[in-house]
Amino acid sequence: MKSKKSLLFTALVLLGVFGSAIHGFAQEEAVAAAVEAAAPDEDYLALKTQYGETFDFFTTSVLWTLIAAGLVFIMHLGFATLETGLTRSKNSVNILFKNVFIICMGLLTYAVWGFNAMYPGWEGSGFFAMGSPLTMEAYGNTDFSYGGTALAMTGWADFIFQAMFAATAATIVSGAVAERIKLGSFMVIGTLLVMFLYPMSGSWKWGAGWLDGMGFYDFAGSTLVHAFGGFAALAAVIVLGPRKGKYLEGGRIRPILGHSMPLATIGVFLLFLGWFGFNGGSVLSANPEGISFVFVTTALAAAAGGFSSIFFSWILLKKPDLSMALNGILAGLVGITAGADSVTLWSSVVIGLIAGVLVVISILFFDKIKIDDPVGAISVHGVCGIWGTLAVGLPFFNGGNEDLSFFTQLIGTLSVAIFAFVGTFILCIIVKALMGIRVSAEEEDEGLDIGEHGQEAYPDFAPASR
Amino acid sequence: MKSKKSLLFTALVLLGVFGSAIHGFAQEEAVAAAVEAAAPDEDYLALKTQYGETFDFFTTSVLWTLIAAGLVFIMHLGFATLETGLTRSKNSVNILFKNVFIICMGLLTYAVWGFNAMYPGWEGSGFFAMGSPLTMEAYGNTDFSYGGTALAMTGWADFIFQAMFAATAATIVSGAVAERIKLGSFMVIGTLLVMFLYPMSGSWKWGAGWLDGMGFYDFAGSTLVHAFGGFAALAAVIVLGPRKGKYLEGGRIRPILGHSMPLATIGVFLLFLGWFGFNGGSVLSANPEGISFVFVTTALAAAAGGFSSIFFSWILLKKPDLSMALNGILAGLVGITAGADSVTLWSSVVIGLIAGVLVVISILFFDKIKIDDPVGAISVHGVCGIWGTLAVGLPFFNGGNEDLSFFTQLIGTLSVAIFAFVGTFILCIIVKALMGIRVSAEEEDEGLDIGEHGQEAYPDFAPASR
Amino acid sequence: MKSKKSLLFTALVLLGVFGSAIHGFAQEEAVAAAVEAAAPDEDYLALKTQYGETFDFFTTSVLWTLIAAGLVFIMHLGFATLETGLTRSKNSVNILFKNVFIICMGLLTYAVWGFNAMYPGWEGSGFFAMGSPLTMEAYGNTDFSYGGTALAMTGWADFIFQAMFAATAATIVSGAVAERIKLGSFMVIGTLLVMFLYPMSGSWKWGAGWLDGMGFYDFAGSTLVHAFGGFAALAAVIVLGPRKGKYLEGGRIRPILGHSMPLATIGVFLLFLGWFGFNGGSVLSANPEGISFVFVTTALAAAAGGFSSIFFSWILLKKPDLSMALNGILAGLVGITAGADSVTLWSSVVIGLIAGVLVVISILFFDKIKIDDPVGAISVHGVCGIWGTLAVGLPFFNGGNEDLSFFTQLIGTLSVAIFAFVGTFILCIIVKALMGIRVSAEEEDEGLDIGEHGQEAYPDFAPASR
Amino acid sequence: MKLISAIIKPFKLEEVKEALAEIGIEGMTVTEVKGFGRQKGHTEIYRGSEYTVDFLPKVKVEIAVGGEIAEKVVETIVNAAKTGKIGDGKIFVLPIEEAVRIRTDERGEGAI
Amino acid sequence: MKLISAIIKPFKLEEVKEALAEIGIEGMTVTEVKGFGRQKGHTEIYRGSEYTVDFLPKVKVEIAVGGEIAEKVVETIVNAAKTGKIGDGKIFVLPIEEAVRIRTDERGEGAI
Amino acid sequence: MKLISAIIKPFKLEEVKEALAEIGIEGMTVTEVKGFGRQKGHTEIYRGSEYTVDFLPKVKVEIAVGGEIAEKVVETIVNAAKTGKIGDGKIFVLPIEEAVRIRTDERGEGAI
Ligand SMILES: Nc1ncnc2c1ncn2[C@@H]1O[C@H](COP(=O)(O)OP(=O)(O)O)[C@@H](O)[C@H]1O
Ligand SMILES: Nc1ncnc2c1ncn2[C@@H]1O[C@H](COP(=O)(O)OP(=O)(O)O)[C@@H](O)[C@H]1O
Ligand SMILES: Nc1ncnc2c1ncn2[C@@H]1O[C@H](COP(=O)(O)OP(=O)(O)O)[C@@H](O)[C@H]1O
Repeated sequence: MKSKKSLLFTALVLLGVFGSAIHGFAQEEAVAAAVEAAAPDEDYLALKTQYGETFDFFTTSVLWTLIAAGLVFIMHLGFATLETGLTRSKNSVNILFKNVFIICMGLLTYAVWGFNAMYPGWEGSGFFAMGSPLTMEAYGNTDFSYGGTALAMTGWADFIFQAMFAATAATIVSGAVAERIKLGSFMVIGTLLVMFLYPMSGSWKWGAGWLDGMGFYDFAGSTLVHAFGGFAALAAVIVLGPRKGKYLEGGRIRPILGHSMPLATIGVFLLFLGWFGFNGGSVLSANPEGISFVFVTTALAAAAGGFSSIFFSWILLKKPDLSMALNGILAGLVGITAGADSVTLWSSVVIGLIAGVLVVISILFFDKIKIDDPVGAISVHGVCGIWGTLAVGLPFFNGGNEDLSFFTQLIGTLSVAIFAFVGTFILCIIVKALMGIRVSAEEEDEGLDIGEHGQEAYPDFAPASR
Repeated sequence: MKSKKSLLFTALVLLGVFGSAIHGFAQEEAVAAAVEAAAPDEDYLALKTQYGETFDFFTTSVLWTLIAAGLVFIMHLGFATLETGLTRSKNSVNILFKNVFIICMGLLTYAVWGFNAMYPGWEGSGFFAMGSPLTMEAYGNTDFSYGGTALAMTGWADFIFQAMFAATAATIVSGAVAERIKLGSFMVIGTLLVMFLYPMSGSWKWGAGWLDGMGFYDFAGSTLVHAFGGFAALAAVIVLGPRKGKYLEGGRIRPILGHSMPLATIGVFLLFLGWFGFNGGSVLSANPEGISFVFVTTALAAAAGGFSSIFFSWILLKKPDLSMALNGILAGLVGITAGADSVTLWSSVVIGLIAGVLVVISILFFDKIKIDDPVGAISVHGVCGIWGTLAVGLPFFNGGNEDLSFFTQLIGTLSVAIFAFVGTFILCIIVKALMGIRVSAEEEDEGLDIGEHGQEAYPDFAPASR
Repeated sequence: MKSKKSLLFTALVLLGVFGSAIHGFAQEEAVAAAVEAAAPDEDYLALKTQYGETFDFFTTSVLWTLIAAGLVFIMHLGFATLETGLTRSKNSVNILFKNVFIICMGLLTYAVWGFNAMYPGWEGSGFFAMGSPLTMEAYGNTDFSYGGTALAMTGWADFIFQAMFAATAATIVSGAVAERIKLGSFMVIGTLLVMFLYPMSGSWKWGAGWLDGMGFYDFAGSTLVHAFGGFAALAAVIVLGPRKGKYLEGGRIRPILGHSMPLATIGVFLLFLGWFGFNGGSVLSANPEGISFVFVTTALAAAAGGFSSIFFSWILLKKPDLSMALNGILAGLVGITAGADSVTLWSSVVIGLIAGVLVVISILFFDKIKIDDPVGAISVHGVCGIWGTLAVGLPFFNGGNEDLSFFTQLIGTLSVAIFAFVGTFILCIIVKALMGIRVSAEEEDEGLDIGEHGQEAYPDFAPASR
Repeated sequence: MKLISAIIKPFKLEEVKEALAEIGIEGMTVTEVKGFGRQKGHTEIYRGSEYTVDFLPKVKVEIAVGGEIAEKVVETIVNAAKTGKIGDGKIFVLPIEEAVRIRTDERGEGAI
Repeated sequence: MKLISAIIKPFKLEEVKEALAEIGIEGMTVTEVKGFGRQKGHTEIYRGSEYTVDFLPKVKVEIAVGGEIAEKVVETIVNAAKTGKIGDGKIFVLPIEEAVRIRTDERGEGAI
Repeated sequence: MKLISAIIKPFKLEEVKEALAEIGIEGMTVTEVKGFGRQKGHTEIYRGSEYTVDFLPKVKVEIAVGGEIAEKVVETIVNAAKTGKIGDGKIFVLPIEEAVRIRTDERGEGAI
């Protein structure tokens, strides 16, 4: 019974996707022919002649963008294992399921709607893009000149890279709302977030919208991806409330321990790896200077974030805390994302060091004010996302680049954060009214794995698995 | 005592490899010299001059092929963790060991025999290639013109990419026969499969054999790799019989639960990632249009497969089942493999959606008829492999490409599936007669980890590890 | 109280890094400007014109070097999971923490000191390089001609690739000293190792030092990285002593089992994958012949190492031992590292086969003489590192290359091994005197996770996580 | 002396512990167990096959106490562990003939 | 009332449970344990060092029953758990002085 | 017959087992448990929040023995498991009314 509403929703979404597909068929005959023309055993010399001397750089750039897409893809496994590791085993199947759903849903909805909404169709009010949602021409064409020489890639490469990004917004939320959100409600919220809200504010900058017009700078998404996700998570957590038993009377906090530190550590290493694609791929070509600089700033900021959070939390909490070290690395990575190509080299170290301290303070702060975020997503992505975006505006970090203004950065990051917060808040309120948002207290006690999935994550002691 | 026969086999294989190596030495002096000539600190401008304007594309293509080989390699870790996660902890060491063995054995046998048998030496009857098994010239030469400009890579790059594929056939089988096959017997069967059977049917198409002559199309191996593996698995499972206690009287099925859903999920994400190399690398060059198109179709089919299996199994089984979602992603990936470069974009979505439904039905069906496949390998690789191959022949999916015929696709996929099934069946019957194929009922109860390896996967409670 | 000294150290290191950063700021203004000039949306045609026809090869080479850096990065996750899997769960948080610390610390110290010390500044005595530690010019410049055409990459790409290597030395040690070393002491030793000792002996060869002058050959670091790490580990283990309860009276050995074979297996597969970057990236360009050859030798040696150790340990110990198979793969990889580009193809198989046998014998030997190395690091990295380096000097393996001499190889590998051993020994003795090196017997019994971190790796049964 | 062995729902452990602490109980031993009882019929599905999970996660709390306060301990546990829903668990009281504190060799009630 | 504590081979649990259900036993509590007994000597090797794994995985089944059917329960377990091979396990019967159902406060045999 | 139930520190298990083997004890059953007792107050910190880990890893060793050697077994365990530090654990002795060896249907002391 409880899954009735989710199934209704299902039906609708399935219908939507099939409908889109059918719509798509009508328009892609021409494309199919073109694809064939470029079959791999064709003589590539012909292509080269056709596209002249930019061909080889173009080829390398496409290759890099695709590999970067693969790296961003693996971040989803990173999120899945990090979130699973930092929560209780009675909720592991649920968390894994949500992450599997998000990547599937994210890729599909971005294909039928998100990509066109966010990028090419930017026309009109400057506040919401309405690209041609389902045509292939808009992004799937085979024209090597897609995006001009500056964007040295095919539309397909651009699509798959951006699609891998898109689902991240929902993934960030998934960790913060873990262990208590209804599965169906999360699926609805996550889908609408990825399908509409994320491309909307994304287009403000990357779709050449009003923020872009103002000179706002966000290289790979400290604000557009991470602060967006973090503040969406904050809204969802506020609507949901803390996990049962987390905050006791008298202001006492009962920590709820994650069940597997090895899983959590695997997650952070995979995220670190994937970030080379996240930031490096955002160069949007294989420009050797650009990508090698971005690799260095990304790695140094991550290392600095881990380093400072290790020592800062050690001093503050008297113990070398692994979970803080892990969050510190992520904080450094989120922090450098806005300026990985434009801050100076040593600034990347300082940005990371500060992010690592900030994340520790922020985690303690949110716990104080009873915002219960099991994995620290709000602090890592929300707070450090803002920090990284602002840092780009400070002359101390950007090497005195006059095109970058602290004030513009502030407007940009706040408007996206507020948009994400308000939008998600309204969304959650509506979902709560329509289908409920939180599992029953009983189910929360018992665990969502049995409650929602009838499946245990580690059922080895189940008699059936003897 | 029990491992006597396995050791005998060992001796033979070791002898074979050493023999090959010695044979090889005689013929490679020339090669060694050549390698040196191209040492990395040489001035690459000389090479460029030598190979003209194709050099840069060639370089990028080789790089991509090698990275793709790395991605296919990581699929073996994906298989290892997926299979371990979906079986009981008392058999985990055994499954991990088999996967470690397969990759080692697969690379070595492919070097001494398989690669030459499958590819260049295609001469003669058209039914079995007998390349020059041990000479270096056949694939290890340093000639950049290896394979012509269409195959823009060195022989070495081609070898390592294909070698990573080869072991997959045995890996697929390993999951289906888990928890009851004798280790030694599996090692013998797996070795013969990878060394002889796989290259044989592989050469029918990729070695320019009779299927290729007919116009059969299988881009990256829905049939040649996956259906082959799936039907080999089916044969092995039939000879082996189901796990003890799986099928009860009265048609009742007692599910035997996997012991770790996080491990299984890690496996599927890694397989998804690796598939970008599996399909993308099969473009056999860095053709920017080809590889970017293949990345998109691969990702969309996987997402669609996960999506439809989530909702289909939810409707059918009333619960959102994580293990079905995972199988659905794999089903979509197997399904798109045959046509990743030649179906239309939206077709990839539809192929995935159908594969995701198919795999759920197929898993339930095989369980009904008491074919016990712990990880669903037969359904994922066998059934969806056939589905993907056939789909390429349907005008609805191939965009009306007249070179592709449903009938030819049918002949191709059935002949490979039957070959794999019959060949493996005979192999298993012989192995069963000679050395037995199934562990004793007692060992099955106790677990193969202690029975075959004397080692537990999680021995933390063992007094020795206190 | 116990962490006072560690905190003191902390303060000093933090000071150092900040100091460096400030120093750095002064000198990089020019750089920041340059970076901007090469922003990704710039017309790359301009660059191409500027750098002529080497540009595309250069671009591809930089891309490969960066991807290789990513692959080497993931080896740190491999080490972390391998070490965690092969030790007891009561020490898992500690091991994970050490690995997280090492990568953060390694990247930072290599930036402020190590890279310049090891590479460009090679002047003076030939025994210790003193590059300009903190200036950007030394390695961060934007000049495409950095390193000449032979080293086809930007300074940044070179830095990040080498930085990922650097931390490996400490990681190798971390496994060998697991389950008994004080956290703070390890952090001090690891930092000094990576910051000073590793670049010092590294510069003897790769910094064009006295070993390089002699004609010593070590392609990717069998000696400079692995033997260095292995013999540093040996010294540390000798100073530390074996784990409590490992060696009983009467020469009886009580094996202390690792707590998770799946984790250990994940580790080895990730290391295998990463090694493609470790060796392949050491070509230092995308030379298609060089990198494809190196991929093949690396893979074949790894497979051969796993293969021979499986069968050798099976014959010797009567059981197919997974942990030996895993160590065998690593042994093959370490063995081929010195000559991956210069031995003949079949030699790579033979080098791997021998390494796989050697590692088994070595592990049993070190256990006999009561050197307690929980993960086999000394045997894998130390012994096989020497083996691989020597093999390059044998005509049988190097195809008769007259530039390579067994004697020179012997001098080179022994001098580095002895340097690592003596240096680390002295370091450990000093640390032991100043701050103690071993946890109390009580803490060792209870586990370091609770003793040092107050955190359990799998706390699910903790009431707090119900 | 009595050994009070209570099988309770896992998430009630914290409350039970605190309630016992309030009445001065200083020691107990806890085991993860699976319970089979009236609370069942919740059917799970694994890869399409239905099966009844009869065995549910429970926690066994064992407390050795002097005979005279046994009753009070039982009541305290009942109050703290009760949800009123099926599956709340059982308490069994067993006789203990001897108790020893390993550290001090103390015997009898003084040992617990 | 009696507490019947049976240590059996893990893969026999399902059969034991079903046999008990047939004679009307509705409740039991199961614990994963390691057993040390005559069934031993199986030597394992870890990284070259031999060691005897004395401790084998077993399952402990605890069933509280009224005194009069205790014998029948014991026999049922023996029949269901027997393989005839060494290591089949033991059954111990202990006296229970009191039993309580937490949900209802019921006491005595009615509680089990 | 008696059931000797000893709660000890995990790393003492091997020593206890060996000491018992020396006095001829051939069987025992071991369970992983968490213990709550005087040994506490060690405060852990998780993500900034302090909490007291009252429950420490322990091991429960259960040995069924004939009445006459029970005392010797208790003493042996005490000697082997003692570290003298708080948290060494407890031993409880419970009466067993009946024992059965599943494999042979043997009853009474012969069964253990
Ligand atoms: N006869 C019994 N012997 C041992 N344990 C029992 C017995 N009956 C119930 N239990 C334990 O008590 C738990 C709760 O019992 P159940 O019958 O489900 O609900 P309730 O306690 O509300 O009657 C069971 O899961 C099991 O662990
Ligand atoms: N004296 C004992 N006290 C407690 N448990 C015992 C005792 N003897 C045996 N056991 C348990 O019974 C199991 C089986 O005993 P074992 O001697 O191996 O075989 P069998 O039951 O066939 O005599 C042991 O693994 C152990 O768990
Ligand atoms: N009253 C009790 N009932 C059951 N178990 C107890 C009791 N008191 C202590 N224990 C067990 O004994 C262990 C050791 O007790 P503790 O009071 O910490 O130290 P000590 O044994 O030195 O007095 C505890 O962790 C717990 O498992």
